[in-house]
Amino acid sequence: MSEMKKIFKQGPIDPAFVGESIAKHQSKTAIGAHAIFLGQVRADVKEQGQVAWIDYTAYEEMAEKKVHEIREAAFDTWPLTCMHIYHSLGAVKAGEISFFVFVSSPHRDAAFEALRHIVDRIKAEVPIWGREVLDDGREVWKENQ
Amino acid sequence: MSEMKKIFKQGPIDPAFVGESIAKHQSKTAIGAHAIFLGQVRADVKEQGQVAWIDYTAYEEMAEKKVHEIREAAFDTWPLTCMHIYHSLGAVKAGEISFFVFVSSPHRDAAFEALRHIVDRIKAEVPIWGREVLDDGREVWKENQ
Amino acid sequence: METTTITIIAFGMATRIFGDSSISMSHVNDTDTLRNVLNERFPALVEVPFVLAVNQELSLGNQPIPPGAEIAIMPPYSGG
Amino acid sequence: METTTITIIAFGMATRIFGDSSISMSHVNDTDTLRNVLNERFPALVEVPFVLAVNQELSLGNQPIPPGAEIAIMPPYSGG
Repeated sequence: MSEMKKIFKQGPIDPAFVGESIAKHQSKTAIGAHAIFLGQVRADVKEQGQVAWIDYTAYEEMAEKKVHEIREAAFDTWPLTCMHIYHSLGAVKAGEISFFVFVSSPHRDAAFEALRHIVDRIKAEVPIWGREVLDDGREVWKENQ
Repeated sequence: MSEMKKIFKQGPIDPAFVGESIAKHQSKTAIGAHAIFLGQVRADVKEQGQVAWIDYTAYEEMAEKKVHEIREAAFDTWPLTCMHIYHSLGAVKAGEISFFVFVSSPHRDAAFEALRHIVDRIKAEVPIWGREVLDDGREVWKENQ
Repeated sequence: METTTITIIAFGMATRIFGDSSISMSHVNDTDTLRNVLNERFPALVEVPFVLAVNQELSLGNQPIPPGAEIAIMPPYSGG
Repeated sequence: METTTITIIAFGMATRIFGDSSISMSHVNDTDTLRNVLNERFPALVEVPFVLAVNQELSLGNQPIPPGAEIAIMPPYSGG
């Protein structure tokens, strides 16, 4: 698990892609538990208007290094069988999916713990930015807590 | 959310069904986070042989009541937008999916916490039994910890 | 009379001993009495850990059994 | 000479002030000095909270800047 995997996808993540990713694991019969996180763009109502879509950009090379580091640390911490991480670049409309983390392990505790940990670390540590575009065309830079 | 939802499906849960369930949430633009658990049948090696498939049975009416109770308690505890729970009955082969829990909320903490709680409660409190059938045809009754 | 009987159903490994279909038996007053009756009639049940549900309610400790009740013999669950 | 310059790129809300493309400037020795130079040249940057990355390594506190380095101006992340 030390090759660098591509994490960025142009535009939203298709729910059918999630289904296909799950299907690919049916030959891995040591897996007992899959835990999946999907980030969906919310039509938040701001002072200035409602979010219509988010335009994502990233410091791509640094982001991929950082995700690789987070991935390796998770494999060192929990007995995981598989891990897949994808994030959108470019425009993702409200209701569409921009972030997909998929963790598999023989038993569920490891999958639950690793999933939450990975999602939290990616949000805090990976250089990705979302520009929220409001229904009137104005824009607001999103900030993670 | 007080109507009783069907939870049992005959045979394995199709990964494409998971994809379709996700797609149905794209009109719900208050959702920011989906958390999904999938239980997959492991080809465990037992003293007597390797698990080829599990035959699931349930005390169906009691199970549906119990799941309903768990669902309502979760909606009372966390600010959830949606919750979907499915479990297989009958034969599910190693590598196939027998259990699908899908929780959605505006923010991720509620989705993570609710998902884990619901999965743990269902495993502990819902009357479902799995008969593990080994590759030589012998069988072992599974027991949750 | 229908109301003086109870229905017993078994699940999981209890089906090996007890069979798959439900049986009807004379009403007994509580779950402790029922356990004794079952153990006498199905001696191999002694080796099966189980709890009873009375009309789909888990019965912990000794519980009264209403006439006409449906009683389930439930070994440890293994769903998920 | 190429090795006496550094490249600056900006992300997120910093692109509003700084523009989208990278700029080249004379090498400075450390990140504190660079912050002063940037604030002078782009006064509106004062209103943007940001950290710097030096050759894709997050720089906390004052860090030396090697000649030829790529420096990123990074406001708070908002991925996920």
